[in-house]
Amino acid sequence: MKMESLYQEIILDHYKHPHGRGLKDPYSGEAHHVNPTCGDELTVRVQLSADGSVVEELSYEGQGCSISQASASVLHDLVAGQPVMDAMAVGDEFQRMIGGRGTVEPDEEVLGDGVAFAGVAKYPARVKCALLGWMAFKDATARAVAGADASTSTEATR
Amino acid sequence: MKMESLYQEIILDHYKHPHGRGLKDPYSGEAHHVNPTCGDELTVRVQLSADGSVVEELSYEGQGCSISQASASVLHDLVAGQPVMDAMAVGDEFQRMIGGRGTVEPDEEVLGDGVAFAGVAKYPARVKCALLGWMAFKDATARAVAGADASTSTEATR
Amino acid sequence: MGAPAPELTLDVERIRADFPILQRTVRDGHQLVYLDSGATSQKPVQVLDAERSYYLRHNAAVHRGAHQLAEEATDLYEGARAKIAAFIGARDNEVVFTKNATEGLNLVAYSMSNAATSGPEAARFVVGPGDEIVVTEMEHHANLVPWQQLCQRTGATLRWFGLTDEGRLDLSDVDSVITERTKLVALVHQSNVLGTVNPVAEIAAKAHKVGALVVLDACQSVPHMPFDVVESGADFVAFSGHKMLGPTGVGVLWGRYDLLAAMPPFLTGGSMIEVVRMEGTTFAAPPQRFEAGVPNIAQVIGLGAAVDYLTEVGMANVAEHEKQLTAYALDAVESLPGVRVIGPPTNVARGGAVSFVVVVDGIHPHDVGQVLDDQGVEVRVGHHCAWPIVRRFNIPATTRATFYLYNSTEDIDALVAGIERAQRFFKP
Amino acid sequence: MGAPAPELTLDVERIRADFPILQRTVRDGHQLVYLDSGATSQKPVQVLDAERSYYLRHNAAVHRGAHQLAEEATDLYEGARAKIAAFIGARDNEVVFTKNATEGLNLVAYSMSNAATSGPEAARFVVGPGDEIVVTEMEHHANLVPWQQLCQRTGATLRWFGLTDEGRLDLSDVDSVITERTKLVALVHQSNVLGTVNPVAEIAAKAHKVGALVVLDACQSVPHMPFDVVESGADFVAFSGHKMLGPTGVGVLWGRYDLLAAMPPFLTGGSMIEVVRMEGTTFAAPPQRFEAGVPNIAQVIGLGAAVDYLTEVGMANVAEHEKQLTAYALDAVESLPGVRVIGPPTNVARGGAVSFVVVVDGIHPHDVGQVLDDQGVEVRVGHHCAWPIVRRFNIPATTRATFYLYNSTEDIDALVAGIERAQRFFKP
Ligand SMILES: Cc1ncc(COP(=O)(O)O)c(C=O)c1O
Ligand SMILES: Cc1ncc(COP(=O)(O)O)c(C=O)c1O
Repeated sequence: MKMESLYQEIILDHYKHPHGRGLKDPYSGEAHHVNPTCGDELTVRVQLSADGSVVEELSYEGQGCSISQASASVLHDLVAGQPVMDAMAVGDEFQRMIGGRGTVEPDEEVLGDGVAFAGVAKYPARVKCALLGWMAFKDATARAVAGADASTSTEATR
Repeated sequence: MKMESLYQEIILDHYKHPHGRGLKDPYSGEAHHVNPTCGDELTVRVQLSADGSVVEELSYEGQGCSISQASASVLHDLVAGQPVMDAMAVGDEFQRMIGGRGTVEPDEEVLGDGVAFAGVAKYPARVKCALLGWMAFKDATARAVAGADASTSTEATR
Repeated sequence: MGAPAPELTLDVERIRADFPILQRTVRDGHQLVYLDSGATSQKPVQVLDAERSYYLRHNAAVHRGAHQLAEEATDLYEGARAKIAAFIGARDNEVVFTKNATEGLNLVAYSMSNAATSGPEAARFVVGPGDEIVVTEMEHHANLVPWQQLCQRTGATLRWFGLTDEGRLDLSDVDSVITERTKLVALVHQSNVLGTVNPVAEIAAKAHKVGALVVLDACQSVPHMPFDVVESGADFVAFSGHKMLGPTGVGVLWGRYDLLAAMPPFLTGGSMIEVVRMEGTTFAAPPQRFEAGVPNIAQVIGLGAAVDYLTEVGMANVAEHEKQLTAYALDAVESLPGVRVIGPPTNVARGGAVSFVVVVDGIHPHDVGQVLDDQGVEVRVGHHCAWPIVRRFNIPATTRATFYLYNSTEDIDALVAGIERAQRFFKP
Repeated sequence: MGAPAPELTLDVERIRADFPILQRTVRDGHQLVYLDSGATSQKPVQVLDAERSYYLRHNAAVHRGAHQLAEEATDLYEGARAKIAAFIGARDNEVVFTKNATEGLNLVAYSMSNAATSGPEAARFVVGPGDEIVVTEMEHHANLVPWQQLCQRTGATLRWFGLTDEGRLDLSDVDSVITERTKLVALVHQSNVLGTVNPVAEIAAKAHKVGALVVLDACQSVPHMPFDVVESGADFVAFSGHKMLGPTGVGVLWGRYDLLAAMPPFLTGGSMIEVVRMEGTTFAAPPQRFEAGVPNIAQVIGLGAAVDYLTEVGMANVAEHEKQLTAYALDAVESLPGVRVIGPPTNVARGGAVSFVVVVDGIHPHDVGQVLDDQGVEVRVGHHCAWPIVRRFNIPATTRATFYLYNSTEDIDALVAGIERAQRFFKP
């Protein structure tokens, strides 16, 4: 049954019991991303360490389907407390798996619970859902690093 | 052979030896018509009687294919010197024949040499050629009747 | 469960035989249940054959060549225009072919901003600061964003009618929305999300009283009910071929001839000109003025065949059939515990779009759609290109089923079973 | 008569087998000789099959649905984009689908006038009084009238390059035509009337030196020769699918990504938005930003199949084949007494459009075309949507033969025999 390969138990768990939900202060970067096709939206905040090298805190708030919300919850688990470089690497690996049309063997070492999303790769219409939080995270971090004005700005996940 | 049904001897005669060609003065109405598809153009002048009831003179000048030029020559023969009402009736009958897709039996009494154009009706792309002079004539007459300013105005035959 | 399945007006089995795609399976062998005709309809083989036979026998550029193929192609193209005009009660020269309804609506909006730099005959189309354009909160983006943009280009102001909780237009403030400042009222005939059928004639009368033009988005009505442009009360009507059994890549803009004749061109190029000089150009009469370039010939011919097909079935029968399906579906979906229909709950002034959300235990519409898809039931999820509607109802999105002449009550049974499955699957 | 028939690069018989229309007869049993591919090309069955199989198996609205059909349709649509991008050396996200080349050229012209009321990122597209747009006297109306209209909307001035007696661009005054005032240069790659191939890279370099944008009308080059957008030197390139074995109703606008990304939208509506509120809308990234509404899905997929077909034959082979035919035709037509070729008499920097007039005993081009048609030889007559060219050469019109991969030297023999017949028929 294909559907179960998409909606892994882990995903449903994160969806029903999300980790890190609720925007936190203070934060050094924020990004608000929208999936223009379905209207799902997510705001992600990061608080980097003073030297900008570590994601001390990651919080989010938004609305969307199980995939986008569970993915944000897993994002929180994988990224909060990690060095920025490592967090970005996880993001890249996640993106590689999700965009791979089911042909990419994910690195479980790197992705942890994230591998549960491997099934999404076979549903092209859901790829953007799974990536929503991750793209917002990258954006928020880029803003924090650039020391940019951390105000909310709407930008679609492309 | 179909082509000969289009290019009747009478048409070729009028084409090679046009009647009434060359713009004349004075005139009470003028119209310049263009066939936007192929660029053929024709200026027609009419001089109506003082009471506006008779086409005393019809002259024209232009460039175009054998059909459009021969048709203008036949127009001259059928219309010059005729009462406006009769001339309009001839025009209507000509238009009915040309637009009839070859299904209309033309009235030879009314059309004279004009019946030679019956074959054009089967070539939809040439219908506008055959009508070019006639539409310009109608326009020029309308302007003369309206006492409108007789200046040249470009208008396509539709 | 809902009421027993009604006796249907149409012989669905016979119709389905003309739509081979409906025989296919999806997702590991599930029979396809296509409930997304509001997005795009399927096409009968008659339409595909009309296109193919044009290409195999008559393909040539229309209105340009004098050779036999060009004559034949032009006859087929203009013949299709005549059919489509007759289908909507219009005169041939009032029917302009576009690539989709979106282009038709943009055409009017751009012609209006072009009017400012055109001759005096276009004066009545000019809008600027102080003028108002009126739309509604239930518009598809195609009938909203072009007017937002027209306002941005010209300095005019956009105003709109809100919606009632039942998903109808809130016309309580009609006399303060449509005023002497109103230059144009653009509205949808039947909402693609709510199913609501709007009182177009009534609103058009108000608009005309203040001298405003009326643009009707008939994307969801022309395919589904008998429609007459004159009776509609509108000045312009836009719709898409692909939603009414026709090919992709073709739409129709109808306009009152006197308005089209006074309107400046939009797209410019070949075939829409009268005389061209380097110094300046004059333009052909409508409809040619608005059909620049080699047109979508095969698609127009295909749409002509679609109109033949619909005429054969009978638009009154199509409407009746959909009414029966909608009644059945509304009843069944509303009776599901925890499911809420977004849009009129009664089957009055309402067409075959049933949007819903699962409110109890809040399953996201995307997830509901995924479970349905897993069973072969193809519905649409999201904001359906009418984002302001979901904002209005304070929901993230909806799951939407839409019906057409090839749908049966079994399709709706499959939908209902799928929703129940989703509820079981996502039970907390 | 001209030279002996050359050995051709392509196996015409094999190719013709893919184009069933070429087997038909016209005008009382004459074998069709199709010499009007410059207006529109014929389509191989491979293209028709690709469209049909889309409709029979996968038809759904792209980029909107989450169900399996929508996924498949989107994959096919975006897969075609990737093929077409590869065919012209472009990145996928630089390829925008339009309904024809005309729309693509209008898109750029309207985006430029929209720039005046858009944000600061669009500033480089703004034109107004004092600015100049440069075109040439050999433009198709599709690459002339949109710029005349842009000037009318904005107050900019239109300037142009004239033509030499041989039908080449007169570039003697290039430095007074392209100046610091120039904001955009729009020109045709290969003239559809004269056959002239213009030195695009050279002109583009001049234009870029003064900071102007370069728009290339590649309608008659992309179908007929190897083409690479980057090598072309242009910033925007427009062409039509129907002239390159593809369906009607589809065209392509290529643009440099950084330019597309900064450019305001043109048509607005569904699928091109980012976030929509009643108060205002933000827009998606290119290419989606420029593809409003349900697109011409089947036609794009058909164009993808056309590109596959051309790639299989090889564009270098197509070009070589047409060069051979053109040499043969030029030679034969020029050697007819009383016939004058309009356009370069030599086969250098020149493509397969042979326009001519019968000057001795002045047979009108329309009549020549009619006699040819009577023999089954389908050519085009008139101004070919490039009216300024015939004005420039002081002729009423031309008769034009154009060639493609399915044409043979026998087709040209039939053309020549037909011209001789016309001369006999109209002898005074
Ligand atoms: C050189 C040239 N430019 C532009 C066009 C316009 O193409 P379309 O009518 O397909 O938009 C054509 C063909 O008609 C052409 O030959
Ligand atoms: C109500 C309504 N208006 C406009 C449109 C736009 O139609 P298209 O995308 O074919 O231009 C649609 C469908 O997408 C619609 O349902």
